[in-house]
Amino acid sequence: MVDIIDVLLTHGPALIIAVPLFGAFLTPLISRLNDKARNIFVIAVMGLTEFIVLLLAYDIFTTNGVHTYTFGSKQPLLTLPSGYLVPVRIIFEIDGLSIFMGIIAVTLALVASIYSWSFMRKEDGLDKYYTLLLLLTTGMLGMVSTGDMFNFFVFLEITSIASAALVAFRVNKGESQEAAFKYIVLSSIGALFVLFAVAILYGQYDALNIATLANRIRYTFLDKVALVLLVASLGMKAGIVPMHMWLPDAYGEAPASVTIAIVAATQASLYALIRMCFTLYGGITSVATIGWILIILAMASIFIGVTMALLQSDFKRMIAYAAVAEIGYMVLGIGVGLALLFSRTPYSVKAIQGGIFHIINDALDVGLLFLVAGAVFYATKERLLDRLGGLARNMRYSTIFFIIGALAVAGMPPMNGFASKLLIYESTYQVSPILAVVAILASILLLAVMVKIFHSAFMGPPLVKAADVPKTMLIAMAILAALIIFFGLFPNIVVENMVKPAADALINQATYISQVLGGV
Amino acid sequence: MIYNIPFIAVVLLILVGLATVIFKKNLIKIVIGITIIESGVNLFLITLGYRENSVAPIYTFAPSTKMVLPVPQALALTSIVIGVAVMALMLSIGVRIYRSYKTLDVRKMRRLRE
Amino acid sequence: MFTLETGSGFWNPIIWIGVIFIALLIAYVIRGFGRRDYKRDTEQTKPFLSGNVEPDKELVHLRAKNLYWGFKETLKGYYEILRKIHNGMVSDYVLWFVIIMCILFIVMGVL
Amino acid sequence: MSEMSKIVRTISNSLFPFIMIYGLYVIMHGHLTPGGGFQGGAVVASGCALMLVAYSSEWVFKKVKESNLSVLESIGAIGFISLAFLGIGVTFFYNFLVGSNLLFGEIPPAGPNTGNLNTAGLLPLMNLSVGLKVIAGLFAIVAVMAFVASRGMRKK
Repeated sequence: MVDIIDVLLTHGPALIIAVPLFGAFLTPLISRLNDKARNIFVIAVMGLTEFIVLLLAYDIFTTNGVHTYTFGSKQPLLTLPSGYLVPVRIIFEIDGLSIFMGIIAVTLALVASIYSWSFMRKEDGLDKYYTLLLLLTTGMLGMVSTGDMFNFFVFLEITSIASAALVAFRVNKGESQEAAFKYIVLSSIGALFVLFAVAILYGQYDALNIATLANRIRYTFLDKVALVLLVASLGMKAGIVPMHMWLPDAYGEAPASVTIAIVAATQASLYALIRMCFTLYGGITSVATIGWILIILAMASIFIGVTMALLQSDFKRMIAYAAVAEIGYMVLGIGVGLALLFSRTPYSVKAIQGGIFHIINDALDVGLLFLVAGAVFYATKERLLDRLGGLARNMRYSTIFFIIGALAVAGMPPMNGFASKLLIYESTYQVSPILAVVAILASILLLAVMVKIFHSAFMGPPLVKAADVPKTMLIAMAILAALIIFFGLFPNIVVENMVKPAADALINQATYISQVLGGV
Repeated sequence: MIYNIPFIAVVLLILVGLATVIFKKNLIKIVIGITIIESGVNLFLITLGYRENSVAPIYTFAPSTKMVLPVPQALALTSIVIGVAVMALMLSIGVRIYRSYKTLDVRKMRRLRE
Repeated sequence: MFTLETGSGFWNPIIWIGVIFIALLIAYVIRGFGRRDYKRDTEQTKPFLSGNVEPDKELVHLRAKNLYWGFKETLKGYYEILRKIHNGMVSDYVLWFVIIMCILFIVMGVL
Repeated sequence: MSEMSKIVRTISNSLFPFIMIYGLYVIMHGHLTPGGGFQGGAVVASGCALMLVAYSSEWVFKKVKESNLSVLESIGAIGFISLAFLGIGVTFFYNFLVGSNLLFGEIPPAGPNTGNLNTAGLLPLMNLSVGLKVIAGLFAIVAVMAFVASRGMRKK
């Protein structure tokens, strides 16, 4: 038993992408046998991946270590064979932040696969759907765990192709095709600029490994160009205003189970942005300028996201704009941390912790709201809020889940959204009180958005016939709701055991580098 | 100067591609614009590995031992493969859009806004 | 153990729930001081609408598009700008990306 | 899309085997000369696309079913990942065949050489499986697009 755990831990970084990838291509074969077998198989693969990720997370969070894995070498840990100046093989490097994002990605993917059991039952071409969902999981896990720039680009493209294809899954609806087209155009342009930046860095330093590049980077003119290209394109993929326009389209038109997977994909892009700023360019003081730009863009995201959300009349689109505002909060925390990275003030660390904590909170809250939106659509075949009403009478459980999610998104105590937003407010207040005031006001407007949905969809006279949704959908929502309540009631346990190691791993650039280059 | 021409071509290709995506209103032309950007980036990768008077990095019957750098070529190849997948996906979505909108004009492809 | 240090303060949901519970208790006690001589479902508890009959609550339910009308009306100019920005054209979305990239180039001192 | 003229069909018929052979050669020689799974697969798929143009998408779909192509594609991908998994005793993607005197197990001399097909370990096998996947995938894309387009034309 101990041996198996040891093997899983040693080969864990490879297995977390190998298992879902293997499952993805086995799915079409299994679905020729039986639909039910395929669903069970997909959930089992997701569960196995989740298990390995959690095992790795336990090891990394308790020992505060970094797991590296060298593909195809004689030993997994042999990153730099003797006689080599740079690592030549593809290296996966998983530190606290990587595994933190990995947990988010695989948890949302697992919930999505459970939710799809009933939600997607009546659709055609489900073998392709599940294959793409597993590929999307592979892409996200690869993005967060890779330590190689070109490999990162490949996983970025896998993620965008899989998620665009999933957005376009309902092929007969024109709107979903339109959303998918916008998404794939923007993400492929973004990815090409990422590749351009990778090529610039490769041309200067002859290396693709992030740790090696971070060690050698000198901040020449071309490095500035690469930094701008990386920040702009990854910021677009993360949905920062004013490059967020694809996000409400894609979130709103995709099936709900796909939407929560894309939420995780967006956050994986945000992770990449953070990783590039803090680790790749972490030794250069000018990167603080990027922090100030991120603060400005974050304020724009929060304000424009929440005011646009008030205007919407479509259930999912409204939550999508609220998600834009939530992205603003994360970027605000990260931006404050980056702007003050070199002053090493205690509240800059708190800001980074708040931003990272808000990433997982946003994934759970917005994910739960999208699942409820999907449940309402499943029960009523209706998405416009004007035509909904009185759902609380017949969809009791979904209503409770909606209240939990809405309070959490709006940052009401004692939900988890409040704890992370409090961390962000207090640290931004130290930078400028105006920022904190605007952020708090926007949070109140978010509550107004949620009240609008609750008032028009769940209260009032019943305008549509509805019955509560099947059990598997309720289970999927219940998992997220339980996690929200747990994170809300015990924020300290989460912050101490997960968020703090992740933030420390982000700030300590030297550890990341020495893990590959061996104490250079 | 002569060695900088490929880099100038790279920048021009990327700018032409971006201009195509921004100013052309036909869906197919937007896809073409993206492939132009992609070829610019690929050209950049290939140019990085170039050495004067050297041969392709193939050891089978190699005439001399001076070779160009193979890694950027591998990268460009991977990027081409990904580009094929992206283009196939974009064109398939384009077919479906034409089915439901009866047009390829992005100015009329605006059911989702605000 | 349950207290989250937030830099200049702290946050403890357990204490918060306790405080809310005590506040509710106090509110209940204050409610106990109220008058007990009113009668339910008589004229005493109904709202006075200039002598008109109160319409059924389900008939006066506000729809989603009418909610926050005043807010939207006040910020009309702002929303007009936002409408123009979110025009649904994929080329303009790419243009925004290029604009942000140019701003970043200028700020970082490349151009 | 209807069938093209007899001349076109006859010439495509006679060209088809050569394109196939060339594509398979590019796949099989991937570890020695330029080429490999994707390139060779693209050549083979373009040969299939030639038949698609010369005959019609209906004719092609009578010969091969789309679902079979997707199974073939999955088998290619699974083969690739399984080969990577086989090395998990050491590391994922570990090339255990090199120097083992088994299939493709010889070690070539350093520097320019005459090219020995029996080298490179897992790489030729991986090239084969990638080639299988690319043939099936690209051909399915082209064929389905042609089928959809021809159906759209007939409606008008």
